[in-house]
Amino acid sequence: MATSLAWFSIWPIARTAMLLVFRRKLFWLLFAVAMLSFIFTFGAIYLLATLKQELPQMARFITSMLKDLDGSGTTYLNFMKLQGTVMMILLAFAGSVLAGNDHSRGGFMFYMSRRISLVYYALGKLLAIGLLVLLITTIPALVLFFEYGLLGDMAEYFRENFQIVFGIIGYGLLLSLSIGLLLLALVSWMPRPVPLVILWGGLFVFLPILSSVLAETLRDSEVNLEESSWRLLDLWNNLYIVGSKFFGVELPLFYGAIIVIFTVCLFSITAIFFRLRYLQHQS
Amino acid sequence: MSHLFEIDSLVHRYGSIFALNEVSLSVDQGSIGLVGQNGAGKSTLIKILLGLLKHTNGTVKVFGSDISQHSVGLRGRIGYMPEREGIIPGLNGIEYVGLSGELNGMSRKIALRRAHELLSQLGLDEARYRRLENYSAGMIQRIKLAATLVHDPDLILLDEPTSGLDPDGRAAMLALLKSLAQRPGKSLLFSTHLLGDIEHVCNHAIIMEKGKIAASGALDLMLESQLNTFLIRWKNKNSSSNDVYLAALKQSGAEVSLSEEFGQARVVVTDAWSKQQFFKLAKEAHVTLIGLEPEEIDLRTVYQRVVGYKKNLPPVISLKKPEVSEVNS
Amino acid sequence: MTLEPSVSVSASPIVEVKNVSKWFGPLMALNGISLDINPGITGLVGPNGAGKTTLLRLLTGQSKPSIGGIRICENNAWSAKAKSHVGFCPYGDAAWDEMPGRKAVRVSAGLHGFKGDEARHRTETVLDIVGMADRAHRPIRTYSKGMRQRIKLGQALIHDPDLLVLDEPLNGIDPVGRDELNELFIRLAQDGKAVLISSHILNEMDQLADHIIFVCRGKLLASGSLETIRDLLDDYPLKVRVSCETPRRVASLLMELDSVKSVRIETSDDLFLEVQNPNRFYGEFAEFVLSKNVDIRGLKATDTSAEPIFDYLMERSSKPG
Amino acid sequence: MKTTLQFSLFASCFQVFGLTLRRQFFSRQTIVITVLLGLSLAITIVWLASDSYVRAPMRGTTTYYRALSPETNAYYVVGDRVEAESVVCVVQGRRGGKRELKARVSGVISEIIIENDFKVSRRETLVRIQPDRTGLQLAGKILQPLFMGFLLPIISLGYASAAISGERTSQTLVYLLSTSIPRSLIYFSIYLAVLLLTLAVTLSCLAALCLIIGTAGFDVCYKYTPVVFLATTCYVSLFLLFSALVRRATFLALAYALMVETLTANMPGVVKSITVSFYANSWLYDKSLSLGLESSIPAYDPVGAVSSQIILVLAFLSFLLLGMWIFSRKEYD
Repeated sequence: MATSLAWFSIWPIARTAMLLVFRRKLFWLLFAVAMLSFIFTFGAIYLLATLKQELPQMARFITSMLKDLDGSGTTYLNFMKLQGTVMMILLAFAGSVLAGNDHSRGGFMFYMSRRISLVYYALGKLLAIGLLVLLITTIPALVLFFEYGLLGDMAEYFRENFQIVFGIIGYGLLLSLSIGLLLLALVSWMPRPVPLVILWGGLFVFLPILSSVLAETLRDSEVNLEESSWRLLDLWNNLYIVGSKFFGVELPLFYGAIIVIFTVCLFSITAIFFRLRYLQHQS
Repeated sequence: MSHLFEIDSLVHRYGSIFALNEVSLSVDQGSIGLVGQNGAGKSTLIKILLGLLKHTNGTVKVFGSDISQHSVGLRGRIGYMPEREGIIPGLNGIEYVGLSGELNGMSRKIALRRAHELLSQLGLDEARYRRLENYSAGMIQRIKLAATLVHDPDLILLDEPTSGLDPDGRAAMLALLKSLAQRPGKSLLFSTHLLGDIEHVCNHAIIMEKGKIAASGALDLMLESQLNTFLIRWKNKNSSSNDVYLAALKQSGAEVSLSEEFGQARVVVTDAWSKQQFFKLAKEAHVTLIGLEPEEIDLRTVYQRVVGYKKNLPPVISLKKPEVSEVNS
Repeated sequence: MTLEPSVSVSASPIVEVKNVSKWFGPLMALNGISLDINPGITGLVGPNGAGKTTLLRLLTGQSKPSIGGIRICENNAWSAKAKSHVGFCPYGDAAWDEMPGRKAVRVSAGLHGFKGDEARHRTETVLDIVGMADRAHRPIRTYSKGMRQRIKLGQALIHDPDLLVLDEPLNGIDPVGRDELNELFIRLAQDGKAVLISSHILNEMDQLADHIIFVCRGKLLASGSLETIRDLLDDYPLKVRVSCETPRRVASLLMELDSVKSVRIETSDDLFLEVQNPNRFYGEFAEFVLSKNVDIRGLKATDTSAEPIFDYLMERSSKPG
Repeated sequence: MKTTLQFSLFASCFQVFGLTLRRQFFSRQTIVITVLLGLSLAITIVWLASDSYVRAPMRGTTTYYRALSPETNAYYVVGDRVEAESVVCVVQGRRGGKRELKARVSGVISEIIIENDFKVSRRETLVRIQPDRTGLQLAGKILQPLFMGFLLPIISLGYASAAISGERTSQTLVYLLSTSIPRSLIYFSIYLAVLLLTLAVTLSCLAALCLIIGTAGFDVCYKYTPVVFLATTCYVSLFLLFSALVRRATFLALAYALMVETLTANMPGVVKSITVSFYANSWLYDKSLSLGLESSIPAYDPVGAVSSQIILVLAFLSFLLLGMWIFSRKEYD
């Protein structure tokens, strides 16, 4: 009997999913808004570089002012964090399109009755979401990095900061894996767009406020805000902490953050598996 | 060659409802019709054959290997056309069929080439780049069939392929299924509640009722006609001549039962009767006879006899109930 | 107990469609359609994508014609006034799934402006008519296709409309349910309502409808009762199959009948006739059988249903000119 | 002749109102929104009930004595008020190093666990302070970021954006459109139903959040209610307009509510004047001057209270009328 492996099917599923998302006009509107801050940063770096040529002394003053554009690891780290909040809405829409509308007109049955199993279906969709996340966070960050290097003193900057590239890619992969799993789990349980949007928005706005309020009041007097373990409730912040490790930046609560992210991913995987099995029997 | 599929005391329960209740069946290659009311268990049986549903107990073997172990591998050799829509809105025709091929292990290039061939065969040439949500019901059924056939499966499972089709679509679909049924070495399972379609396409029929196999056998076995029973149809100027004609028929020894439709009756005559008698009596009663045909039992009558739906039912002909039915023995 | 008959004795037809065309961008969905609909059952028949649904949406005021006008009981179909005369059963089985059937019909009564016990009275009346009085307490999502269809029909009947528009009401319903619904439609037509049924299942339609409208590719091919259409197509050959022992002899004899256009011997004992005027043929055939003492084993007209007529009209409409 | 229909337009509009209210209330949005409301109440309760502690930072045997309270010049006792960042006690290490321990929050000392001159070990709690929860803190900490910034737009979009586009996707809109009610009145009845439902949820949530901190909350609640009322009215009419225009209204509404509001809120120039929250915040800012809340309202050169009210009312009316006009023209498939 032929093997029951179907690794070949993952890329077609991902490709089709992304194709479906790109065909929606609303996606490009949301994508344009998501790229707004990238364009501003791109322009700022460009202005800064030209300024360094014409008025060197002015440039020193401005770079001291604009600390977060000094080309170090934190520049890109903060950029990717800012992109995250804007990406959140885009992902809610993409999630409901690439996974949600499979359940609307029997698409799920189309996949399941082929020579694949639901594991490969989930992996394909996850790859699609992951690539979207990379498209919005990692690729723009890499563009900014190379722009910064090319416009500035090229050789020296690249040689010195080349590990930033690994930082950007590492943080991007971390984001796409964890957010991808979480979104896929949420969408398979709640394919209808309205409740999905509210829940997903709540996750990214609610939890940060919850964790900052709890941290601020329940922490000991000496422990400053960022070290209180209540901050671990804010998933977005955990990703930021673990991501900054890739850039060699040490932030408190690192191990706590890793554990939280790991449990969230594990929980999402089991949620996806049980839901898809239920849908397969149900439809 | 082993059987196409063998099912042994299959039971499947949704909570307390028995979707399938002790089904035992073994069928060889060929085109099989699966007939039954909505909810008789047809779709459940198909999903179990596909390995999408873990049946409660019993063993199911397809192409000789157990479905619960090799469901993914087996699905590579089976094509399934679902009853519910089963399309992905947003894709166009070629991409949809191409994807179906790729998901069955074909490379992208071969899948797309095969898709182009199939679409032209199924008359969807000009619709190949149109989005699926703009397809009419008939085109959706044909594109789903194309997606089912793209990887050249040995067994095709069709769940209500003709529902929602207009007459041309239905006639075209049935002709297509007929040609598919004749492909050497390939078989086809055609599940529907439209009884007429089975006679066109299949050579073997399974009648299901409330999760059980009510009857299963070769189609021609089931459909032998009864001698000297006729269905007559006539037109007349006024209704009085109607009764005159019927009375005349009864007098000359025919047993007449009126059918619901106006101007139609089922007549059982003795062997001595000559056909001219119908015309002679009609002429005397000033009635023009426009239809006289020996009553072939069609599947509908067999179905109604076995399932017992119609109120005034002619006597049930004994169908051999299959404990283990060796169908093509 | 049926709804008190409201026979509107209006000379003019209930629906007047005057030279209506409808475009969706470049796509021409309807092209110059003019027709009237009178009380009784009217069948709207055509292949998928022929423009049936577009016509129904125009009749029920869901969309406006690009040119031309539609008047229902003397007011424009798009206006709210016209909709009080129209009961619409949309395609598919979308409904307020969480609501029990009785509540859904009660809400429809409210939507048409009935209050308190007037609404309750109408709800019970309509539930009786569609035969759901005792089964309407569970939520609609648990209903079979047939029961959903009956509730939808009840909702359309609640304000006692003159025109009842049903979009493929029998689609996907098993034979038993189909027959019961047909009987219901006939009863409604006898109440004096105009019942417009769109469908592509032809053989049901021609036993049911006393007036048929054929639509294809947005154009009106023919409209009238089946017989009037048949007489309309006088050069349309009627196909009859005759089975007998000695086909060759019978064939040569049959050729002499002038109403017989052509004879073809199909199998060992079957003849396939193409016949001119059907009524004249049957008279001559009876004479022939008796006079020539021929042993005929079967006589069957092979195209009593509207299907072949439909194919014929389709292919005639696609011929240029 | 035909039986005259006891057709009353008011009854049918009232039925549309009732149907929309019922369909929107018994829907998944309500479940998700109640979850979010429950969570925000939980946050407020936790924020309210949590005490602040002063703990010994150093290891080893240390002597500890309380500092002198500036007014009474005596040691702090239970019940004294303490200002934030003021020294509460001093700990002396073995080698004589002194450490002043400050209070994180202003409030009242509720318990002194360790008396003077006692040995303390590391991380042992010395003093427990009951922080005072003023309306100011509530507004700044909970109401502004959580309620005005997130819950209010989300609840409005949850109900309003699904009212018509939800019916379209479930293909039940045709049941409304095939009745003999003029379409603009159908739209108006739907608007009233959604507004009533959204107001009920938002105002009760506001009341719950405010009153939980006791009497101090009354004033804040009194100040916030008119702003929330008008902001909700405006949000609902805007999102219902989206719902009548576009099939995917929910995403457009969310994009507006979260992206545009966050991105444009702190942008210079005229851009920010397209957001409802800007005017709501300006009005709040104006009201809060008397309440001393101004520091916690994020409004960048706000418009006056009266003009923001006028703009909000104009916006709400124009969205509503535009919606009615479009709904009576548009052909919904």
